[in-house]
Amino acid sequence: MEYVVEMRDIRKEFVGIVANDNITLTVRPGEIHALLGENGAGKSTLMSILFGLYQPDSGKIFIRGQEVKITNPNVANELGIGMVHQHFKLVHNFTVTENIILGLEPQRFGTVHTKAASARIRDLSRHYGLNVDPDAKIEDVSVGMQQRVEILKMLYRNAEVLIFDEPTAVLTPQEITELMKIMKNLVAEGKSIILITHKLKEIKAVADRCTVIRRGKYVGVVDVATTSEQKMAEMMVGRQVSFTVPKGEYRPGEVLLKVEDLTVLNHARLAALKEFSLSVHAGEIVGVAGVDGNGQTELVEAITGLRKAEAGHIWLDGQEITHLSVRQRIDAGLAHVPEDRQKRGLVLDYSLEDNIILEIYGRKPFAKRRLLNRPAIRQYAQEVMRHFDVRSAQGTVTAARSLSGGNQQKAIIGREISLNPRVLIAVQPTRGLDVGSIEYIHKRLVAQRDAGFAVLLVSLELDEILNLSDRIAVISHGELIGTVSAAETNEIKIGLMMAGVGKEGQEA
Amino acid sequence: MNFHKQKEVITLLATILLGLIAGALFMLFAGHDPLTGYKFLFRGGLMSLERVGNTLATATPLIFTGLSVAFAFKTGLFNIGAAGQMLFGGFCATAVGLTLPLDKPVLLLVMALVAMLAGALWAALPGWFKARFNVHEVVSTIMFNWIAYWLVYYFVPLYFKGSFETESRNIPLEASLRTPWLSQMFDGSYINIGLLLALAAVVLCAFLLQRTTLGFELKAVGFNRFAAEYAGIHAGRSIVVSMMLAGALAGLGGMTLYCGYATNIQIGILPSQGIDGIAVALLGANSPWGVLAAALFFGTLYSGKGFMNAMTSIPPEIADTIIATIIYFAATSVLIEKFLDRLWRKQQSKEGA
Amino acid sequence: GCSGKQDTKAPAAGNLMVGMVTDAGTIDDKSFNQGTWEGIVKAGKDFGFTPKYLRPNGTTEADYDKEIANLHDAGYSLIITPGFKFENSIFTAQEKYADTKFVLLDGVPHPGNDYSKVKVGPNTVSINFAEHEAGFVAGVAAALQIKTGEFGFIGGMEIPAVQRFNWGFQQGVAYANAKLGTKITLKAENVIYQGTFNDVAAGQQLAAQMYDKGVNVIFAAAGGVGVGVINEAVARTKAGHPVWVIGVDVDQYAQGYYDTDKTKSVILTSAVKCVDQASYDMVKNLKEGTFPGGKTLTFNAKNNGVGIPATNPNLKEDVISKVKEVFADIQNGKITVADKGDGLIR
Amino acid sequence: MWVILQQIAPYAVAYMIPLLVTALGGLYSERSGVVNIGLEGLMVVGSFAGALTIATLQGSMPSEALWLGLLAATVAGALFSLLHAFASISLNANQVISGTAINMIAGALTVFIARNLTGSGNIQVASFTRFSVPGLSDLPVVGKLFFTNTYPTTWLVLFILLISYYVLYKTVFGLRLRACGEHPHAADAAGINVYRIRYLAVAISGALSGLGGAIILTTYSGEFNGTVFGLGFLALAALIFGQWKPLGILGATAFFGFASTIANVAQATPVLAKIPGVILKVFPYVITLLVLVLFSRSSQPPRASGEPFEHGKR
Ligand SMILES: Nc1ncnc2c1ncn2[C@@H]1O[C@H](COP(=O)(O)OP(=O)(O)OP(=O)(O)O)[C@@H](O)[C@H]1O
Ligand SMILES: Nc1ncnc2c1ncn2[C@@H]1O[C@H](COP(=O)(O)OP(=O)(O)OP(=O)(O)O)[C@@H](O)[C@H]1O
Ligand SMILES: [Mg+2]
Ligand SMILES: [Mg+2]
Repeated sequence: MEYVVEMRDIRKEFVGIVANDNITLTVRPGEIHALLGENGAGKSTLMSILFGLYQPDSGKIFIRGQEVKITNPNVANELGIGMVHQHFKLVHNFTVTENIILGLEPQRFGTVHTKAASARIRDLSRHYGLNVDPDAKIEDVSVGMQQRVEILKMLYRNAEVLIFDEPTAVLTPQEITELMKIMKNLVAEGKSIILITHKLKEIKAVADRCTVIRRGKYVGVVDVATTSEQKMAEMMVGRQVSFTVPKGEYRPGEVLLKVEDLTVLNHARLAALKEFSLSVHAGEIVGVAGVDGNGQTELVEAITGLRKAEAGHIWLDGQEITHLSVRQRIDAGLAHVPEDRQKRGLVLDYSLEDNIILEIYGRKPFAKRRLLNRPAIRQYAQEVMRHFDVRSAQGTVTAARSLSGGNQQKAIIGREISLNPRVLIAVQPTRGLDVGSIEYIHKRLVAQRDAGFAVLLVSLELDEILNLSDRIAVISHGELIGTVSAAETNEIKIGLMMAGVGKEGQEA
Repeated sequence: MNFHKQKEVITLLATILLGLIAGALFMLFAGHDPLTGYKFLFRGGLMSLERVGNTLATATPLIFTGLSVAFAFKTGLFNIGAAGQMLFGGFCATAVGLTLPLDKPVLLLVMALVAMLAGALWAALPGWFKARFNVHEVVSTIMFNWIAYWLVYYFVPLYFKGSFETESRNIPLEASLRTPWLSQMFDGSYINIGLLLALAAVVLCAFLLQRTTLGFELKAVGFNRFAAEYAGIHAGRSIVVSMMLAGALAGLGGMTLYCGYATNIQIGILPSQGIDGIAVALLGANSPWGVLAAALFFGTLYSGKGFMNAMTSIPPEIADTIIATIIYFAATSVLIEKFLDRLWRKQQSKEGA
Repeated sequence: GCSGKQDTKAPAAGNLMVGMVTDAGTIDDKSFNQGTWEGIVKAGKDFGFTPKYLRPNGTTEADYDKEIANLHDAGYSLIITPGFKFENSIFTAQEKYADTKFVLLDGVPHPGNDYSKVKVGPNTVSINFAEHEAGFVAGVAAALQIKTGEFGFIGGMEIPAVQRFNWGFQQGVAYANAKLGTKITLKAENVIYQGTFNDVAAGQQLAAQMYDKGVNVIFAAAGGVGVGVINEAVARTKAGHPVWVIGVDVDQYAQGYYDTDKTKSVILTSAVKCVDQASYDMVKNLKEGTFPGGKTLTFNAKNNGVGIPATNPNLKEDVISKVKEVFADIQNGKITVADKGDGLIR
Repeated sequence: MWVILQQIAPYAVAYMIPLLVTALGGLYSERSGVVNIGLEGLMVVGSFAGALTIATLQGSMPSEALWLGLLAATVAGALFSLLHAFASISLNANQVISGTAINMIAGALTVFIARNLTGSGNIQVASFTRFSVPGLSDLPVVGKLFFTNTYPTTWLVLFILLISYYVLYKTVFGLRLRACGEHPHAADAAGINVYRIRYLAVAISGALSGLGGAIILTTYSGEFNGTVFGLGFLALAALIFGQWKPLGILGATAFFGFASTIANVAQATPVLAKIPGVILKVFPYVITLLVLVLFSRSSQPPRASGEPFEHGKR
């Protein structure tokens, strides 16, 4: 048996878009096979087909040489295929055991018999070094632990082929190293792994072969050991890529944003941000690096006024804004590109023009005596769209919902920068975007800095932070671990700090 | 008209048509002739000037409650408490009408203000509970319905007792929305200037939602509370404001019911127009003009069903059944839309070919 | 009971169009609406027409007006309306539809709240009932049957007809205690208006309270609330703790069966007002050309328009004959029953 | 006060039981992720089906008629709820709108049919006989409170409560159902047919609501007349008041039962008669609001409740 998984000429069309256009993927037994492609290239779709969540429009799938029809996840399970999804599929108020056995519950007299199951889970956990407590509730355990629960779910189902969809996006560099070790353990036990990731370094580190797809089309499969990162990136994007953005000289000016001893509570009313201090100067980009869920959201929400500051102060351009409303802060010169563009950034059911004036509809000339002035709104929206290259089907009256992700994000960035803010806070500004859009948005952020304004960049992508920032503040468990100059640090150092190790090397 | 607007209107008409067809089937099953039934149903609502006036009068409170529900819906709230708001608003208006010795125009103005305020108060509290404490408005407005019910139940006999324990005194002519000129225009119908208020409310609501910054804010909160908060719109305040406006509309509807359609307020009755308002809003696709059309349609059915019952042996509940079926079809209009989409695509590909 | 001369069958001829508009509540409320309707139905059988009833959408004047107009426009020539709530509607309708005859039960046509402007049009008959006399007789009958015990009263809403039942009942019990040697107590806390005509659960709960406190007989003049009272009495009697109910409006004996053969009932007697008789008579009069338009009629003991059913297995022979005497005394004026609550509990 | 409590307990329980079983129905539905605001209408359907069955059968088989009536109500409720299931599960319609439509259709259609069958909208039927549980009713304190004058349906519903607790928390079906209400995509990925579970849950909610309606009919009301007096909505409130938990619902409905009974009998109870009636009447509603205000912040409705689910969507 040469291949354990063979997907031949898989095609999958959604309304208006071909997500997979005759893609072929072959996985050998005992290998780690990487799947590489831009956002939206069709990786998740392909894996969902392999896992039985979608049915291909055409194409064939062979598992261990047998042609199969994977009509639903149960069939996939029976074939020994398991998947860790990009977004974990765990029920928050169930225990680890309950989550793992969901769908094939051991029964005794009609009741769920968890005892035997949790014993088995404990064994599996020990065998693969996963260190999972079967009786813990999901909502009480860390993200890394949740991922290991997902892995256990597959192992519990005796999966032979394990699919990981962007498993590292939510992990610290240390947790990533840990995960890679686990993966190696797994292939050593004879399992096969399909790994989706955007990070070429990770592919280099663990994968044996790599299949590259672009815009739904198969580009090729390469032997990882003999292919350079640059080469893989070019295959993925289809042209030369520059990993760096040209920046002007670093000439920091006065302090425009100052955060002092800020303490903020999260939903559970625990301190998610503890006595955090930071300042951002005119003409600089300060990056906030940290693992997801370490207080970044609370920091940004406190600065923008979406969340109450429990203690501490915030100044904007010399004016204390700690207790101002969101709107007052916007009027004082604060702009915010939110983390979740569909949840926070846009009213999807509003037209593009209404979204573009979402914060300033009350200002002249857009409103006079509380009546909206449509012509003025439309004209302004057209300008913003032209400036920021926002493309839509019906101009300014297009519903925001029908825009592509990149255009949605460009509209938001355009809206925010058009506010002429003194301070721009950008959170994950390029998440889910293709390389072209990323380049464009990075250029815009740098332009904002070069024009002498302050930019606070919060991102989970270390590369992005390292590329754009002048200084980097590292946050862990709601505390500032340290601030370093971007020029004088590297990924490893930052990664250590993200794990909570101070820049001087001691535990913080 | 673009395809989407067209689709909306066609869906609405198809929904009504399907409801009427379902009604016809029910009649057939029960052994009646649907054509005769419908003939008398519509004649009952429309065959004379007086009946048209009565239909309009029946529709008047429905326009208000429909607007109330639709308005709240636009801002993401489900106002199931229009009944309580209209009862409380109508009660307070009646109380003023029975108490203050003022000239008709002034008195009516004061009553209308009081009705709106009372209705607004009755909706503001659930709104505040929702905004501040995350209490689901469906439950809280139901509770407020019953509280209004019992307050009116005890206060009417206590302070405004009429000939009997069960109802208030009749309101004086000065406090009535009925006017001789309008009644005469419609041959002695009990149509009243509440209708004019309702029409004004439709226009105002449409204007408010489409043209004003307030409407912009309220709709933004309704569509996406998180984005609205992000943009500096005070979502909690918007929820309260929107509930208050919805309550004010219902309260005014209460005044048109108790001081226009009726002549006094009776205890022990939660006005059915509250729940009917939900149906009106749904059928009217939550747009003010849609609400107007739906309320007039329902008014016709309600006011015509008695005549149908008098002329045939078809039970009048068929009208309610038709309305209910229409609402179900409105809820499942996705099917109709999908069907229209398919038709449209077919046509396009034909044109393309 | 209602012992009018119903046996005179007129020849079926002409198409009489008789319609009724119901008051709040349904056509088979086992009391007012139903009684009226049964009279009309019986007349329909006797005189060969199909009657029609309409149920208004609500209980406002406008809702009543609408249904009256519907019957009129559909060609009905006699429209019967039960309940004081129709007073204003009939006041306007009798002028507006001069070609139509109206019968208003339990009320007099007048505008607004103004009882000084009562006007019974030439095409209208207004019929009132001496409910207090019915209540009186029922009270006496129950007292005589029980002899020693405790009574209670549960009314629906506090409207005049219900009040008169209550007042008459209290006078009847007092009369029996004073003149006929019974020992019946009627405590103030056991004279209650529940406040609705439809809250079955509340009726049952209130009755249970009273029975628990030692009340043996409850007079329920309360529509659906009374249904709850009867349900409770049936439940208790079935469980071996017999208690009694006095029915209202019509003979409610059949409502109170507690055995499977449907012969035994918790209904001790009923305070009857002959609405069926009234509606039947009016149709008959119209048919015979003797419609007493413009008149206000009173159905009372004297004309056998109120009373208790002639028979009820729960009443002993001697009780029945004694009640007959009392009834005769009311008829001949030896006993007068006040239709006011002065000096009584509530 | 104790005496009063003892006296009213059987009636408070009688009032509470239909609420309890209906709220339990709502629990299944909401725990599977479908908001069911149509409980009121489903109760009406149950009341109607029960009344029709009992009225037809009580002549020929008087002892079985009542139970068959309950059975018919359960089946009818389940069938009727499929309308809601179809709209909200298969078509992803707005669940609140669909539920409202259910309420309206039930109210209108049942009376329409009843009118066609009986000439009026009413159907009257016999009621269950009350009994005191032998032995238990002699127990001190609780004997008088809970084991005297009980309807057989009370024990049936308490049994359903026990079963529901067991089903929801101990069985495979319950685990899957709760997963569908919290994270349907997790259930989907685990190979569970979310649509089927939700359909079943809604059907159960219909069955139990129908049963609730029929219990009103066969205990204290004795007639079908097209309404259940708003108890369906109250059951919905009890579900939220009870924090989507079987025991919470038991507490909430017991509270409603006792509060409303006290308000009803206050007039006939000298101690209570001093309190203005209006205060007693609004008491349950005001308390419910207070409780909701106090606990809604921290309350945890099923996360996916009210959200349409589409297979495969992420
Ligand atoms: N259910 C769906 N309906 C319509 N379009 C879809 C659906 N799922 C995915 N798509 C579209 O198909 C394309 C491929 O999506 P897919 O999620 O497979 O990309 P991906 O390579 O996994 O991207 P990412 O790196 O962001 O995870 C995208 O354009 C996406 O918008
Ligand atoms: N839910 C949706 N409804 C309507 N159209 C959609 C939807 N999702 C995606 N589309 C359309 O599908 C196309 C592809 O969407 P997608 O988000 O994958 O874009 P993309 O290829 O990632 O582009 P971009 O570079 O702008 O992000 C777009 O033209 C978009 O308008
Ligand atoms: Mg993906
Ligand atoms: Mg994209």
